[in-house]
Amino acid sequence: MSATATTTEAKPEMITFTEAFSRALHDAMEMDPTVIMLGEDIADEEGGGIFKVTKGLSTKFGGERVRTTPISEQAIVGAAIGASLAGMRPVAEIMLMNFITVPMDQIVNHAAKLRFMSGGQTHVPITIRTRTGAGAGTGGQHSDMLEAWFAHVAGMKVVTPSTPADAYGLLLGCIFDNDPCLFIEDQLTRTQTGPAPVKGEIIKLGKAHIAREGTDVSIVGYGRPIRDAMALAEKLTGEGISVEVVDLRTVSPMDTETVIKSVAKTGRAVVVHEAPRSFGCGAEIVARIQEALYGQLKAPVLRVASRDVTVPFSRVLEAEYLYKGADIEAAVRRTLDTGSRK
Amino acid sequence: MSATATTTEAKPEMITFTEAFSRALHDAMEMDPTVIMLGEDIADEEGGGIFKVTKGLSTKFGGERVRTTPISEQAIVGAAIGASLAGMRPVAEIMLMNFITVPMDQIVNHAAKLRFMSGGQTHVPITIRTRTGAGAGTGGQHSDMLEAWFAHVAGMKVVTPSTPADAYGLLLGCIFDNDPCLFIEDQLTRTQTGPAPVKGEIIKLGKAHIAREGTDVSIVGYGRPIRDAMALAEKLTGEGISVEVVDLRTVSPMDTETVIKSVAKTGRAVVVHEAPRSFGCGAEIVARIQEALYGQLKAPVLRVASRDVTVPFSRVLEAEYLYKGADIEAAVRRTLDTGSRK
Amino acid sequence: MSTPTFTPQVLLEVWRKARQINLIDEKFRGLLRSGRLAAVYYSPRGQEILAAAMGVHLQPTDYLVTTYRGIHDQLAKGIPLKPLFAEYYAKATGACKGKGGPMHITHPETGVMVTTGIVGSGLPIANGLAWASQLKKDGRVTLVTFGDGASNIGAFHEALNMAGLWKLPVIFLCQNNLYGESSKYEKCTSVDHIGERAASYKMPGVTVDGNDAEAMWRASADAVARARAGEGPTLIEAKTFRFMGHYFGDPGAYIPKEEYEAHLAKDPMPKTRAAVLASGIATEADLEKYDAEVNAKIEEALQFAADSPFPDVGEIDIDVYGAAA
Amino acid sequence: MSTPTFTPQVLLEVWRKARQINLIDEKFRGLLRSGRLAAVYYSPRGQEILAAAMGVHLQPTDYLVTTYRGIHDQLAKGIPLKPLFAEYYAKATGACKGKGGPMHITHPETGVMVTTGIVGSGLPIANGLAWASQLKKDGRVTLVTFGDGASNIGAFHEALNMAGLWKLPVIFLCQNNLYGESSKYEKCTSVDHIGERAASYKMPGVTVDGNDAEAMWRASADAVARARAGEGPTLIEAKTFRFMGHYFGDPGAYIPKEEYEAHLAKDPMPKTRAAVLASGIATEADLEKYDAEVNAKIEEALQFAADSPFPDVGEIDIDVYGAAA
Ligand SMILES: Cc1ncc(C[n+]2csc(CCOP(=O)(O)OP(=O)(O)O)c2C)c(N)n1
Ligand SMILES: Cc1ncc(C[n+]2csc(CCOP(=O)(O)OP(=O)(O)O)c2C)c(N)n1
Ligand SMILES: [Mg+2]
Ligand SMILES: [Mg+2]
Repeated sequence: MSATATTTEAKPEMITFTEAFSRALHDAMEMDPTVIMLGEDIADEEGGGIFKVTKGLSTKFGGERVRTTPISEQAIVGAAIGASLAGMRPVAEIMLMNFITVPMDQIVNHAAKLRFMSGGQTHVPITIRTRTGAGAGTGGQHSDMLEAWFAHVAGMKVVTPSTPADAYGLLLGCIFDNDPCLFIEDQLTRTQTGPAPVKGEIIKLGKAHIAREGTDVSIVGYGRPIRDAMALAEKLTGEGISVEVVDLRTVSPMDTETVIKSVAKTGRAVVVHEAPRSFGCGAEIVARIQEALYGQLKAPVLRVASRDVTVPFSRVLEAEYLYKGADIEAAVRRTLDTGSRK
Repeated sequence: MSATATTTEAKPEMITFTEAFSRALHDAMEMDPTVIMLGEDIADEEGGGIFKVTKGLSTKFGGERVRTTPISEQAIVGAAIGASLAGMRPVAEIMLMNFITVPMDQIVNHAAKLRFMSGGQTHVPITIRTRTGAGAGTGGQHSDMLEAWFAHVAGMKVVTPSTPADAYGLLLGCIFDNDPCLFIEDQLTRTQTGPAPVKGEIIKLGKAHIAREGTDVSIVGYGRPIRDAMALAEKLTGEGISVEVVDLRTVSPMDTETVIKSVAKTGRAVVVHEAPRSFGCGAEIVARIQEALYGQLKAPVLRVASRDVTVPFSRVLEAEYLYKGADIEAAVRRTLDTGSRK
Repeated sequence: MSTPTFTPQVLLEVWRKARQINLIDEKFRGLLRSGRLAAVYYSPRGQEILAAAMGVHLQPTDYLVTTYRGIHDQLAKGIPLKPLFAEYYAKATGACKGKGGPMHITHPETGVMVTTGIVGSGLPIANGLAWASQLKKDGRVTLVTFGDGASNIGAFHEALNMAGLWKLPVIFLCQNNLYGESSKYEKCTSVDHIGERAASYKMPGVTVDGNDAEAMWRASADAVARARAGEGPTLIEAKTFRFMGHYFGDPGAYIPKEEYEAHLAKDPMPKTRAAVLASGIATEADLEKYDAEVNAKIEEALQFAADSPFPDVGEIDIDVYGAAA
Repeated sequence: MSTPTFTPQVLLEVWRKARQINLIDEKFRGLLRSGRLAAVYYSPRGQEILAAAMGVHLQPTDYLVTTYRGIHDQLAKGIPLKPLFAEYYAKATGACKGKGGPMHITHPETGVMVTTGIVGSGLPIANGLAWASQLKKDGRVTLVTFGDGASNIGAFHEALNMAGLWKLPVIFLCQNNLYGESSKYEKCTSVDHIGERAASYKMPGVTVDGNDAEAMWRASADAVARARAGEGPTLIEAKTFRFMGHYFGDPGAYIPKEEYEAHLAKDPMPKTRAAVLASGIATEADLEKYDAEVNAKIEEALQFAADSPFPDVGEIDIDVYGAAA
């Protein structure tokens, strides 16, 4: 809340990701009294959350609606599910994504399945906010990107933003969606800024976003790497290379149509995510592209991702673990080379 | 143990999957005193396990080495991890795969990572046996194939057999492997039979198996669908279609080399698994094939898998959910058609 | 707590609920044995009285979270027979359109909110239902039932701790039938009485004879009154026995004969029936008439289930996601 | 249990272990403040005495499982300074070659088997180490330490139940520093004393003043003796306080000033130092000499860490999988 930049008439207001998350939660609570929150340390008595995203909310909306919980992730997600069955829209915070290993049963066997198993009699409109990302030197148990697990579970929606404005709109999108949503906040970019969203503007889930139009190659991904892709696209313009950037926004269910349309146009694709390469979401994107566009591709669809190892502590190794902007660039160039060789 | 067929000199001994699992556990305990077991209901006092796989073991090897546990999956996997750090080779049973959602933290944050995070000072040679599979009418919380989650976790090995002999050899392979292995037993084929393995013959992990040689198309997969693929291959011979069947055996880390070699030869591939299609292991296989063989493929790599929904209870719907042998056949024919059209 | 009176009228009411469960359970086992029903089935035989003695205290608007072995709880809560039976029959007219099945019965109109097949998982969810009631001040009570084995899983602990802290209007009813699948209570549970575990959560905990209609009815009355009054949760351990094995088809060979017979002698059904007759509130003829009435309803519902169509194949893609809000 | 004597010699031994922890902690905080060390750090300030009073009972062959806030436990267990410091410095000479870091210190030679960053996860693993000892009859004891907050997570419950049933040689040491991150004990934990929770597992449970060297030493002696004798596990709750916020950089603004000051008055370090001097076993000069010795070793180890190379980039692919057996 403190990071809001001062605005003048001319410049658009710039806000951080953290501010965007906070505003979305605040506005959701204001818009709808059924929005409630729970998680470790989230109330103001505890400082408003370890990342301060929920700061001010319990003071404004009351400790009944914004509850600090014990360290009990199963109980947290379970309580969110139960409350949602009784008509609430709970937002549960799982402090870091590695801790989501604890309530997997609640999420996968219950939240994701109750609508189907009840034949539509009940549903679970919960949002699970969590945070993660390597690069902060926190090592093997505090950095994992596990979105591929949830993408593989029917009934779940997986969402992650690449700009503060998207952070705001998509978090609202999750909260007001009628299905269980996993909303992933990136740990590394939390203080980065972008233009502020329009208050109350919800981004509906399920649609990919052409973050930048281009004609030579499509970069497809979500979250932090989209920011690298945008920078790269800008850089390559100078060389006359036109890059299209497709931000999935909703990782799953995936908006295949938008992806395929883009790659059908450019004929080339590079898929990127921070999670380790193997069995990651990138594989699914690749599989769908080649299924739909076999014979029309000018190059193999390349993947850029982090290494298939545990996230190391030492910065030297952590940097080696992580996907890099340079990897995206190399992949894009390789893709373009393949194309011209044909 | 009761299902052993009577053998004559001529015919090879035929055994069921259940018998193969049992024999592997028995022989491992006999071969190595550090092999110990734990899980719900597994001792003979409790009838030797709900699926009778561990029947006889506690009586023969003692209740200290084969322990029935409380219903506490976190404690089960944790105890296996701890004992393995102290030099044992524990085999933990998680009765059904949906219950593996409970000990995810122990498996993912600990078993898979301790070797790396300790810089190789410790390692976790545990085997987690679990069982699953749709088609038995047990509904949404007792049928899931979740192998893709574990394949995405560096440090884990994921193994599943397609014949009783493989079941025996691969289970021994897991037990005597020095890393944490998830061994998946199929619920539907448990009473199906195949030639008995040679006692003590371990199948080392990490190598795919050409289950059948062929020249026109490769079917790549693992577990139960391999049995469908073999039947289909046999059937298509009559039409002069030569199908190669590649059984990964170790799903992860995947033996990419063998897969690529096969598809390089046939030029066509159909990938199959029981798990829901989206973000499943099949996507990774497809991605690797197209990365390696772009321009050499005669058709897009097709995937056959189950539907992206919760496993339904009603048999009518459950059958609709499940991948089918006919789907594999259709995909193979489509692949061949594409090829001939080019 | 005021001590309500366990009148013969109440006893009869408990008996009638329990007897309905009992007759349906017998019917289902017969159908399964003859192959006319093919479904996973976890008999509640032995646990009818405790479910009924709790059930009579609940309103239709109260919430229930139960397990695979939950048909007695569902019936005690008032679920109608037709959608229940049709769900067992995997039919389109089933409570869940045949998509959930016996392990996942849901019927919000009668407060049957969740039936789970995962041991212990209902408890955290029950807290959430109770939390919603607390926020809305709607006076509802949430009942969650589970087995003795479930008291050893982490979700139990997390849920009771949270409920104790938040003073949620929830009742944790542990139905201690002395076995979890084929494992004996003592082999898995490191406490003499699960009711004692309440002390870890600053929560009242009681251990009652679940086969004793009056004791169970009193314990339930207290817990419901406490929850309703906003005084927080209660853990009730109801001691009972599971007569029919873990699942239908389990011969239960791991239960020693003498043990089984000792429990048979304490079977709550004949005992309670005798108590009803002794109280003078009903005659043999009255009870037989009731049985006949229930049996008629059962037959009617079975016919409905049998006659109903299977779900349309197109149902596979429905209820995976909802429409956006 | 026989009651061993808490001699001045023992008191001095405890002091020395605690003081080493204390000096290293102070040094690290200085380095972090000045930016010469950049690492996640969870200060054990306030918890030195309890760790030391337990540590003196343990053999190098005994096992320790601890947490991110575990440097005091590791030092009390006898981990050497060089590989420990080098790991904080992310160097190739670190205990874990720089791959694990502060939250994942491992040093099997001194029995430091697991350091976990996941709340409560150490307890199930400790059971396994203890189970192995029980099977091998090697007489080892496993100590697992965790916070008050951790006592509310499911893994705690599952682990204590299993340990109670199997009579494992394990000690569950809950270091109740009254906060879990920024959350107060009472807001998260529904029992007055975590030691009471042992009753749920037929396990002895004690609550002691962790700031009292003698009380802590006695409780530890009993628990170690019990485990060593094969009599099973113990839950010890050691009441203490966390003076330095949750992580280095946490200003701890959520702790009321009066509360903080009340605890400062009970700071175990000055209190124990005074007791050592009062006992006559050592003089001011002796203690200062010890400090100087420790500080010299600290400097030496820091120099070692600073001079050591970072891991080779090729390490990224090593230790992911081992060679097949
Ligand atoms: C997390 C989990 N682990 C294991 C199982 C398999 N399982 C189903 S019922 C059961 C026994 C449960 O015993 P109890 O809680 O006493 O309930 P009861 O069946 O006796 O009513 C087990 C182990 C499961 N469903 N979920
Ligand atoms: C499962 C899990 N949930 C949440 C966290 C985040 N977290 C790290 S330390 C901590 C507080 C732990 O409190 P306590 O157990 O009292 O230990 P202390 O830090 O006071 O020593 C939390 C919530 C975590 N690491 N693991
Ligand atoms: Mg039971
Ligand atoms: Mg604490």
